[in-house]
Amino acid sequence: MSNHDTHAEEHAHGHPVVSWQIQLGVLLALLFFTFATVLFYNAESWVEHAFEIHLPGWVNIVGAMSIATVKAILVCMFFMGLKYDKALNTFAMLFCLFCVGLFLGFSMIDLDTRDRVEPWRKAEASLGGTGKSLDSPPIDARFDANPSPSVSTGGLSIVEFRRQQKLEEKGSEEAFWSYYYKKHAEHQHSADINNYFAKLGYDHHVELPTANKAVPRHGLTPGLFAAVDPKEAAHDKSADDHSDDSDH
Amino acid sequence: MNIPTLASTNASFLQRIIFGDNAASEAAAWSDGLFMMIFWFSAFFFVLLMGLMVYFCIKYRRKPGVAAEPSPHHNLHIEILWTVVPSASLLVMFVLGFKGYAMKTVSPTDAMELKVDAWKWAWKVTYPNGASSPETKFLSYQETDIGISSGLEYPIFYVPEDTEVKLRMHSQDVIHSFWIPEFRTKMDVIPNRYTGYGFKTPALRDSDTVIQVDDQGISSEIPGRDMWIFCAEYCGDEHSRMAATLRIVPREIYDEKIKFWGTPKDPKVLGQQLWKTMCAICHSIDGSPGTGPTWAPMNGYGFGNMAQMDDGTEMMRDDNYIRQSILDPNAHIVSGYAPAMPSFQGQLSDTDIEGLLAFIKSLAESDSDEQEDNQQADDSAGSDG
Amino acid sequence: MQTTLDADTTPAPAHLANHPTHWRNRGYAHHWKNRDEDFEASKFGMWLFLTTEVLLFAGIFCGYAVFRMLYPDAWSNGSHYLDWRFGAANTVVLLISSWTVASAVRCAQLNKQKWLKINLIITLLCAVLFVFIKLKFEYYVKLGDGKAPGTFFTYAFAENPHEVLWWSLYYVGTGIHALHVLIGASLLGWVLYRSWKYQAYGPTEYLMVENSALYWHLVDLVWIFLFPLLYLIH
Amino acid sequence: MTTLDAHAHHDEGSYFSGPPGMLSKVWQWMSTVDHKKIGVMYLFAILFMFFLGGVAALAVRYELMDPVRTVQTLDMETGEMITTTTGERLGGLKDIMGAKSANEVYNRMFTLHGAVMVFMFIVPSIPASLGNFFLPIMLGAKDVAFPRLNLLSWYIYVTGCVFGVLSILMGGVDTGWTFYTPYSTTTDADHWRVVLMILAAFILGFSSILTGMNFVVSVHKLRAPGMGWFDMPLFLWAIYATSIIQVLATPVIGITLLLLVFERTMHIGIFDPAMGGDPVLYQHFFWFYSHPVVYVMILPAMGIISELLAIHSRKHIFGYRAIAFSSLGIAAVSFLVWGHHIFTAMGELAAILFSGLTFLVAIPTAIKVFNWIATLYKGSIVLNTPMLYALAFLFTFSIGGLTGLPLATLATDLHLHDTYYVVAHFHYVMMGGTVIAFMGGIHHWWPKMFGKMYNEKAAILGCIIVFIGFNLTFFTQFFLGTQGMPRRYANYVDEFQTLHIISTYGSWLLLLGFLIHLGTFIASLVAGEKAPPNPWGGLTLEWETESPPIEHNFHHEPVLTHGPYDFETTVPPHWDPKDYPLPENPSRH
Repeated sequence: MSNHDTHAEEHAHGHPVVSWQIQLGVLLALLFFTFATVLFYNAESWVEHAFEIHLPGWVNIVGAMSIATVKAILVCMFFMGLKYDKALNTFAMLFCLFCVGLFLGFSMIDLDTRDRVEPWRKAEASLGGTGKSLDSPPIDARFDANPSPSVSTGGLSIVEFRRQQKLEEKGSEEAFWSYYYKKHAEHQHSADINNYFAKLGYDHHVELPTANKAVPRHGLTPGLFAAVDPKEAAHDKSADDHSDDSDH
Repeated sequence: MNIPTLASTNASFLQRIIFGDNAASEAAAWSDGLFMMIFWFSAFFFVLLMGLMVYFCIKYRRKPGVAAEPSPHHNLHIEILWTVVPSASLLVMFVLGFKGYAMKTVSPTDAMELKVDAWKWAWKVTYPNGASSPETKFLSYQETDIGISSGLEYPIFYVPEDTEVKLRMHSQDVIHSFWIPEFRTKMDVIPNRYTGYGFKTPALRDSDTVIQVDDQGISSEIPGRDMWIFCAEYCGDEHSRMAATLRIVPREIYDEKIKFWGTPKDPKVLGQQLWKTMCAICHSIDGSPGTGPTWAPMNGYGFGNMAQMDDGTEMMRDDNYIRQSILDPNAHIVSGYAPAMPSFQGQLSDTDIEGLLAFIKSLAESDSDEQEDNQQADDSAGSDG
Repeated sequence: MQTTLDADTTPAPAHLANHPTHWRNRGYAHHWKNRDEDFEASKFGMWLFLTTEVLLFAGIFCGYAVFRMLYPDAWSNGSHYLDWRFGAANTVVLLISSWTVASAVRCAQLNKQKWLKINLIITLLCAVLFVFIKLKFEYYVKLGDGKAPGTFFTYAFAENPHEVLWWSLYYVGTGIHALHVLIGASLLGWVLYRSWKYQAYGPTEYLMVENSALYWHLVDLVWIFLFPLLYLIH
Repeated sequence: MTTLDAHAHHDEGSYFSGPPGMLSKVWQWMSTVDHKKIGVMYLFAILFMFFLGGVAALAVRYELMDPVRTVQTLDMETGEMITTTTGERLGGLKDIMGAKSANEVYNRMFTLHGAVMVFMFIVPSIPASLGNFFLPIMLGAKDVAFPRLNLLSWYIYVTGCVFGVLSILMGGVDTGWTFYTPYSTTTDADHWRVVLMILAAFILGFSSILTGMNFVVSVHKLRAPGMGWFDMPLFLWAIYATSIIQVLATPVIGITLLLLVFERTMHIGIFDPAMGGDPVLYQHFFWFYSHPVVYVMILPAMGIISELLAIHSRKHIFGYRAIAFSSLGIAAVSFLVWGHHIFTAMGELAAILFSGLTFLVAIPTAIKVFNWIATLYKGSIVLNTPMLYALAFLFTFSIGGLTGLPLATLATDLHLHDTYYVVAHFHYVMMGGTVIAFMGGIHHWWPKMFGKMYNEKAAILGCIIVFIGFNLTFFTQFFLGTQGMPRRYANYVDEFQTLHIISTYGSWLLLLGFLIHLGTFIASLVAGEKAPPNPWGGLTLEWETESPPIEHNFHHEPVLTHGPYDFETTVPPHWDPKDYPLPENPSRH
């Protein structure tokens, strides 16, 4: 059979057989694109750090997603055999993707355009909802020996609530942050700690490994098409927070 | 009132049957007119189709030995006709609907903005000067063959006549929907963001009068017009009683009212008013059971008594306990009750809370007359709580 | 009614005429005209099933997209809590397994019984490796930090109140994906078992291999998108 | 008819002649992969669920006879009303259901009605019972594409129903069948029954997906020789379009309900405003499934009506292709319009977009109705039970469809949304459409399915009573809605009482009508006259086999020699059921 393998395709029992060269080639292409997307991600972060050139937000998204799409098309066409298969199967998949597009598109249109008539309709009024505190009384003991966690956050968001808990546990903010430093220096992935210290009025300047920490940057909606300086962004953010508070 | 083309001042007989002829604003009259237009369009096609159907059924009923006459299996022209004509009419409906939607959702920039708060199961309207209405109204229909529960009073929200009003709404817990049928519009009230709409209140006619009961319980007739406010989005047990009254009054009366509500008053009276408008739907003061524990001082309820908590502990119902229960209600739940109460942090000022405290305390000190009244409800309160 | 399994009497295709038939013909159910119809129909059915899987994950993707749009800062922070190296490693693992499983189909088509089994075994090892990396280097560490979904969240150093949503979507998304990895691996395990025990698959009988492989590729496809969304986009 | 003798089945009995012995019969049914047996099992299970949902509906209607008096105040022992809503002496239902307040019992009742009717009755109703039974036969196949998957789908359905019924037995849920967050994630937080009900819907979704897949593949791959796409009966086109929706929309409700379960059990926060989630996003997720699923409910009904009108007026359907393509058109458009359920909660731009798109659905629907009426023209119409149901469908469905127009129009929807107008509208479509077509379909195919005729006069009586009862019940509700009565209200304002009372009387009439039908069905099964193979003179393939069909459906593999609606060229004027089989028509093109 080996002499047949040199053909791009051959047929077994009427069904196409993809040759091993094509399969291996596709695998190599997929690995290459994986490398490329990671490289793209790191290069982008590096450019920002090294040269302080702030790329607009869409570069990152479009880069990553278009490479992923190419990879997906490769898998569908060759590994899944859509290229050699009945057109009906491809059509089913494409129509399904069309529905996915509708689903995402329309949902996002709604959530993104609530402020078109009155700007305040967009505003997040409060972390309200289930009574502000995330209370969940224990599940009926008859049916569950391990009741789900019950948290009373006293009107705080759970993120803030956990911070308060830890602060209480550690006793002081100093201890809290040094615990943070110790923990995250070990794990090598961290948030921008200096920002915190600055916010809290401390003058610590800790150099953390930045391997897994890119600059905070504005995302899809605000400033998707604008390059945002992280320092300014941090500044804007705190200003935003402030205005939100006063709004309520 | 400037009437747009679609609406008519004299609603037709049919329109009166369908809507009750009570459209209170231009936009409402306009949307009624649009509805009637769609109605006549639908009625035309419905009668046409049903008429043909009945006619065919009679004319072409099966006769023994007679086969169906051959006729075309399709006819492109007629099929195109009955695709295009309805489609074009639909386009008209869409455009007019869009226009009416804009009339109902967009209000002028100088409109009076009212803040609406909703929670299970009450409404609260805050006026531009920060005051809110303490007045309530008995609903006669609730008095029928049941004993009148103290929880069946509904707040009255006053708005001046002939004014553009803009609502800015927010919910404390689940989704509600603020519906004033007479303005023909509603909008959901959502916990995580503001929603809203606008309407223009009608000018009062001479025949519009309402009965007003003042602080001393003396009723008098004032010019005004009452409208229902309903919660239209299902929100739980008392969903069907989450109603209120919108009262349109002359500008002078409105100004006087909100100025009066804005001035400080005796904490006990303030507390009582707050209870009526905000708390009464769940907490009774006569011992009858409700969604929340009664405030009446009996059977271990009320101020100064020990409360049995669902985690097994006991707590004294003192000032601190009540304050915490208002601001962080789910920190401690009284045994036998669901954690249904939303937090009133930001809803009630310190003055308000002091007022409520004073009112709750006053219940415990109330005289023996009331105690007697409460005796009857004792058994029930015990069994349910 | 019994599903009658009629013995296949069609002669072997010309290019396989000299092949010793090692594999066993499953036959086809009585309502099909012939084996090809059965095969085509089953494969079409599988594709329809894959569309339902895509739409299932669409819920996760929609949640991701919407909340990324609403809370870009939280999402930016969230992606930086994840180490792209683990994500990339898992991507490579899944891509290789996708390749081996595609080869497995090819081996079945060409009656290479030994390589069919080897390919399947490599695929299963990759599945195990994927889940191992996921649990050991990601879930275990993250949960240890308190970066858990919902009320289990106890991480004290979050910057943004909405980061908890990121973690919820992360766990739901990767969790459901991991569940699919396990389901796919079980299917392939079943194929391997039947192949090992009965030599059940060959050029005229590889539907089960093909459909399990399609499922496995879908698992791969979902990860191809989850990887950049969770690890790379910030 | 020509024959291919490759797989002839001459000596077979009907599909339900099983082995002797009760146990082995039961086992044969439980383990069957025969689409007919599965279809019949579905039919009875679905009718049972209809009964269950109907009981809840009657309770809801009974409750609404009085502005304040409540069902739960009915003393279960003495049968007397305990007239108080304040709760101290509430016996009966409230205690049995463990409800915490009087109105909660009502809330649980309408949730029960909605959840059972939607998830367990109407979504599977026509496709799973009549579809399962007749799709392969109409295609000329021996079975559906994947018979074992079909059985699996039936057992998944049963599992889902068991979950749902368990939840009801544990007291029921008060979330509303739509499970809107954050109410559904917080109500009865200490009980598993809400999770159980959500899981029931989740599981039933899988059953729906598998059935849909099976049908799509069957239609593609199992058509009889000579049957092109446009030789298929329109019922199959409708089922095909339905199945596409089932396959593509149902997974989204799967993930939505799964997220809801996570939300309830560990507050993952995606739909919870307290965590920054968005409750309206839940509504998007939910309606992305639940709007297309409205067409899962109505499309098969439309398919049945196309069959009934053509056969019982012995007339070629008018505009075959227009009807077939409008089915596909409805299926495609159904994915574009879900937002009209959320007009009062969504942004203005999205509302306008969805309003415009919603009108698109009206076009293919209108085309269908026009074509049906045109089919009657110059027909030979007989007013038997199936035909009366078909005509009733045209009446009620037209009202249902036309009253949808003000709901798609933004300005009027703001008033009508979440009122009794909406309730009336969708009951006119769901019940006046689907249930009435389902009843018509059952009567039409009853002789084929069970080989017995039913009492025509009793059935016509039942049909008329159902029709009057239905209109009495729901037409009044349009006025309730426009005048200001919100949905899901246990108590209401006095002025609505008259209309509510009329509506409740109508519901009793409905009950009477359905009881008459139940009686005729039982009488038919017990002592019905033997049905001829082709009692109506139908030309689709199911009428070319025995009544009831043999185990392998056909003695010989059928080959199509005439179209499904070629009555004019195929059926002689003096044709009588006894003349079966229909004489061959040599002049066929």
